[in-house]
Amino acid sequence: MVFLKRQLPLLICFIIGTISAVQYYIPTHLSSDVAEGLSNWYIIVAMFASLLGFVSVGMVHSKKIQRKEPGWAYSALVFLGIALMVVLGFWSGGKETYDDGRISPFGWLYNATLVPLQSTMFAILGFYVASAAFRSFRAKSFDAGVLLVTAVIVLLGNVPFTNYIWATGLGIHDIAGVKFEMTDIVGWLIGTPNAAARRGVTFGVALGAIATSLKIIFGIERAYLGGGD
Amino acid sequence: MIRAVAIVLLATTAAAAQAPADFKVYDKPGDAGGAIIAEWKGLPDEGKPMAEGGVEYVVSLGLSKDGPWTEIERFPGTLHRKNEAPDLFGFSKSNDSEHFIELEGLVPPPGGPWLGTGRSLPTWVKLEVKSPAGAAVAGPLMAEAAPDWWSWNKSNVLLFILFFGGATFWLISKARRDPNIFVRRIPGLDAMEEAIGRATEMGRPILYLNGLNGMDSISTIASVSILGQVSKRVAAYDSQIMVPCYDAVVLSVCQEVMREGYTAAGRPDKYREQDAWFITQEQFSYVASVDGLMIREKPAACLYMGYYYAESLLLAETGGSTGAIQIAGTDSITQLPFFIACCDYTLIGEELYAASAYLSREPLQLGSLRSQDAGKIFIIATLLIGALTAAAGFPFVKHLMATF
Amino acid sequence: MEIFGAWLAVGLTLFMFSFLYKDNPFYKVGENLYVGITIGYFVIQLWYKTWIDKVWDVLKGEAHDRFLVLIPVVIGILLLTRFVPKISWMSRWAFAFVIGYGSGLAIPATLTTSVVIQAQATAKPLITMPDKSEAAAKATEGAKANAEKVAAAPAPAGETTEAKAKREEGVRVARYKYLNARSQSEYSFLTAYKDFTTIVIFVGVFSVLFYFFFSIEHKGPVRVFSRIGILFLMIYFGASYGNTVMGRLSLLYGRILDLKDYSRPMYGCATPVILVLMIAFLAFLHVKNKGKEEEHAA
Amino acid sequence: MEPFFKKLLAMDRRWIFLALGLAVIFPTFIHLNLPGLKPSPNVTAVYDLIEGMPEGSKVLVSFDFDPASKPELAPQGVAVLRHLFRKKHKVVAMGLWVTGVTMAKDIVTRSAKESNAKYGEDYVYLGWKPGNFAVIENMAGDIHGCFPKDNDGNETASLPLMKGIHKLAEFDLVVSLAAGSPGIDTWIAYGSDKYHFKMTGGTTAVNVGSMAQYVQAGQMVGLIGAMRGAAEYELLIDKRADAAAGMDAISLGHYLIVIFVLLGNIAYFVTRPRKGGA
Repeated sequence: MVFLKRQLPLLICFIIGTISAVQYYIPTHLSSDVAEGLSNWYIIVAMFASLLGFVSVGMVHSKKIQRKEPGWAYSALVFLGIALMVVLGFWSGGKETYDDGRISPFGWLYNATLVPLQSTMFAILGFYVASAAFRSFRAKSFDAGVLLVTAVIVLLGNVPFTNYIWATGLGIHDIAGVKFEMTDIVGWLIGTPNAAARRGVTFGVALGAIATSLKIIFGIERAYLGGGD
Repeated sequence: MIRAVAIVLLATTAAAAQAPADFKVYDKPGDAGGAIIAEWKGLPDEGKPMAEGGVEYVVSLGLSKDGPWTEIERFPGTLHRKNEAPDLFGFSKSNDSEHFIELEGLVPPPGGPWLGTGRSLPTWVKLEVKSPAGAAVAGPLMAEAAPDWWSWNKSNVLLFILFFGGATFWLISKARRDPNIFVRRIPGLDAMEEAIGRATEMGRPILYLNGLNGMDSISTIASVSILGQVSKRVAAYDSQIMVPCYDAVVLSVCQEVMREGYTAAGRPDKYREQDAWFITQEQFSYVASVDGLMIREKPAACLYMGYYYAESLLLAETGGSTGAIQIAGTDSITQLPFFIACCDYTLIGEELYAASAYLSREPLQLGSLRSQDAGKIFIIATLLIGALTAAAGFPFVKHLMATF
Repeated sequence: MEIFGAWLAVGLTLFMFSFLYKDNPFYKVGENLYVGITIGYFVIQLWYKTWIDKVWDVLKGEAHDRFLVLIPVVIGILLLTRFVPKISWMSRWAFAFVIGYGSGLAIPATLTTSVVIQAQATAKPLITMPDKSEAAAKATEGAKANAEKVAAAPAPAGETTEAKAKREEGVRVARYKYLNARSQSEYSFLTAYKDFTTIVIFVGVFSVLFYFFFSIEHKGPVRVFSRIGILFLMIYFGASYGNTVMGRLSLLYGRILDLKDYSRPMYGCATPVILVLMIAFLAFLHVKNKGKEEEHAA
Repeated sequence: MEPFFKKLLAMDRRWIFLALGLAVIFPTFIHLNLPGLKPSPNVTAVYDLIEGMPEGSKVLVSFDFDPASKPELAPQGVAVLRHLFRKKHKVVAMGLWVTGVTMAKDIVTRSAKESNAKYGEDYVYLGWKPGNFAVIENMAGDIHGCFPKDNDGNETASLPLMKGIHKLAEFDLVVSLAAGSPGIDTWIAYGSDKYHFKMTGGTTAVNVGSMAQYVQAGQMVGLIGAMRGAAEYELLIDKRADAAAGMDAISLGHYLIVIFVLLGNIAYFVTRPRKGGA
């Protein structure tokens, strides 16, 4: 029993992990077939995982409705959304557009609801970049000051009008042949110190990720199994 | 005058009639089968335009030594040089003057095994050299295409994994013997304890998010191990935690990990399965829900651990507006700036992976932190040597880092 | 149908935007519908794209290994044992599959894209050796002649300010081309500047790596480097943040453009009508709640 | 002054939202036309190409994006169509993305109406067919076979403009406005590389980097990048519209954020408790 509960999962993890890592080095068709097969398996398993999620969402909200908890009517809207999509989806055979190019009811609902909802949430980000900048770009320390100054330079430099004032108004184009317009300054900041720091972080992240992966494959990191027997 | 031209023509004919040296045909190494390679040394005048005595190469295939021949490609002497394919020929200087051509799509023998596992029909390759003045032939030579079982040109990556993996396991076993390992402070993690304490005092919950990646992502795995440590402390302080999930597998793993945390803290009775739940699997509807949750429940602390996309700011800015202590940890390079701006503490990149080692202080985990440091020293050294040798005109370290 | 779609889109857009004011019934409606709609959408996608395409059609097919597809189905069903506490441990096998798959793939992929390729890009010569070849000198010479020719061209009579600005721009571009060519054939100020940039990248990568040392105490030279590393990180955070604003504001502008589009009579003036109705309702709610509060106070 | 700054620091963030909202909405009603926008070489290349073609050239415009990328790519489409119609070129429009079919139709119809272009003679909207790259290969052989009917259900063969066009290679230019794949890359790999027609296009900000390689490799002429590229194109055809207004709105937004940051910092330093002070 302990084998089934603890060792077998570790063994599965080791075998699947090794196969998917080693496959990178084997060029044969067999190897790429295995890789493709595994990724298909993963997609199928993920489908059941989603099913697990959907059932639990259904349970959470149906409980709310049953018990008439405050705001239960909003939970009913979740079911309304699901029902609308599922009914129109099956009705349209899962296609957003029919083969002759006409848009299906499913595609219509997608365009009328999901598209505006997604892009509105994205647009709200526009407001949030402003308020977050106001609240957090304070020169409370030297480091914070560096962050603030860089951000302000980039913000200004990205506006064509600032560059117009800088280049045409002030007449600054270059220093001894090194281009020095606002856009060049922004380009340097993005392409040089910013890129260097990103690269440094990327190296660290990669090493951490590889170490973690190795620990998982070899069963050293097993937090995901939870406790118990 | 006319005689002079004739002499020049004769001279070029003599030069072009010479067949290329070292004509070879062989199975393409490190491939899935079905391709062979032909290579030969270039001729001295091949770089010139045709009219000035340059050459044209014509490669033909046949299934027997005597043809019939199918012309595959015809190209001037300036093309198909070996230096275009360092994955096959490396970086040798002589590649600049040698040619190759890859011949793909070879057919298996009738009734024989499929090319993915078997060899192709014996295939003959003939190379003709043409110039305005004359022609010469090399070959025909025969080769069979076969699948290979190892990509040798990816060995550099493999070597690094072996060394790094070896170092990791060695340092872990060392840490087991001597668990007294120095780890530098990570302020965000020290603040976590404080945040949990504050939540208890205020009688408000803690919100913990695992990011938007699935359980197959290293960031999520790190996040889940941190959740284990956090739930231990939450149980000890008798505080409350909310874990809305983006992925159902992550949800299940979170429930396991939290149960384990509560048990380890001696409070298995306090564990409630409904503290972690699934919302939905679409980025912005998930965020819309979590934002609503934050405004309504007003958590005392928001912990964002894992991988995030554009929604990072939507979460952190809303959390900030409710006055919660916010601690983020992500290895998402593009979203770090937003967490830095909005959160009180942020674990940057690798610090996310270090967090569970830091919190648990388990020797196993600490040992792997040391191996990561060793990896960094190795990278620093390689870069230094690479830059210095490159400046001195020896790019071999850079060539060692080539990926194919 | 098109008009109804427009009203739906505008309504949902404004419902979500209303969160900027505060949490309110409109937002709650939008939020919960959104969750439901995405789940419904996923159900359909999974049914057709995964279940039908990857399982059902394969099983119905002729392939000799078609029954292999039952393995992931079984693994998937194991996940559902979560609902039966007694056997829920079986779901661990499925976790193990998912996690093992991800970790295995991550190792070579991360190493190649995040370590080796990045390292290759960093390990550049810190000091450029000028290209002493004849071709390089010739290129510089040509660029120089061209720059002089462009600069010497007389301004046409009655030149507009715009044309003048364009001509001057042309002179500058020619000069930059010359200076750039010269920086390759001899060690000039521009070459020094380019080397400086390479060195800055080098120092940046190093010092940030130093910042991440966990098991070494940050004192002495390590401290100096990790301090420099922090400064680089700050520039990265500031610059990346500032650089993202453009994209985010474009999306906001796009949304507003759409709303403006839907204000046209052909869509029944959806935007202004819904906006006015929402504001009226929120104002009503505000007054009503205020009345309640006062009652409480009394 | 101090009380004012104290208030400023504690300001409700909704005032920022309001200010930003107004700053972005304002230029859509009143065009500011801030100077400073310079057409980049890649955008100019697209313009020069269309400008230089003889009147009546046949141009295929493919709308390969969905509503999510509308803010960036629709203004590009409008600007390019305006230019094409102004030069009296013949336009055939279509799309490789299912989700963009109606949106593309709206863009084409509106631009055509404004330029008094006649359906069937000056322009045609074919719509969408499934198959990604296969559509392109199909069109290379026989457009009428691939699209027997246009988007509105008219027989393609009955449209006067389509009578003169049977194969992809007969187009003088193909323009792909793409938010990803299928898009520019697909048109190049399955179309222009094989059948040798001229190719150009536009893309979103995130894709500019990966698409620019095709310009460098000479596989396409010029590239319009994001909203900024669209604004530059509007400048070139001297008809400032949505993208130019958008650039103004975005510029105002940037300035507003900078002003808020500066005010916030001034307030922070003024109200900061001083050393030794009370």
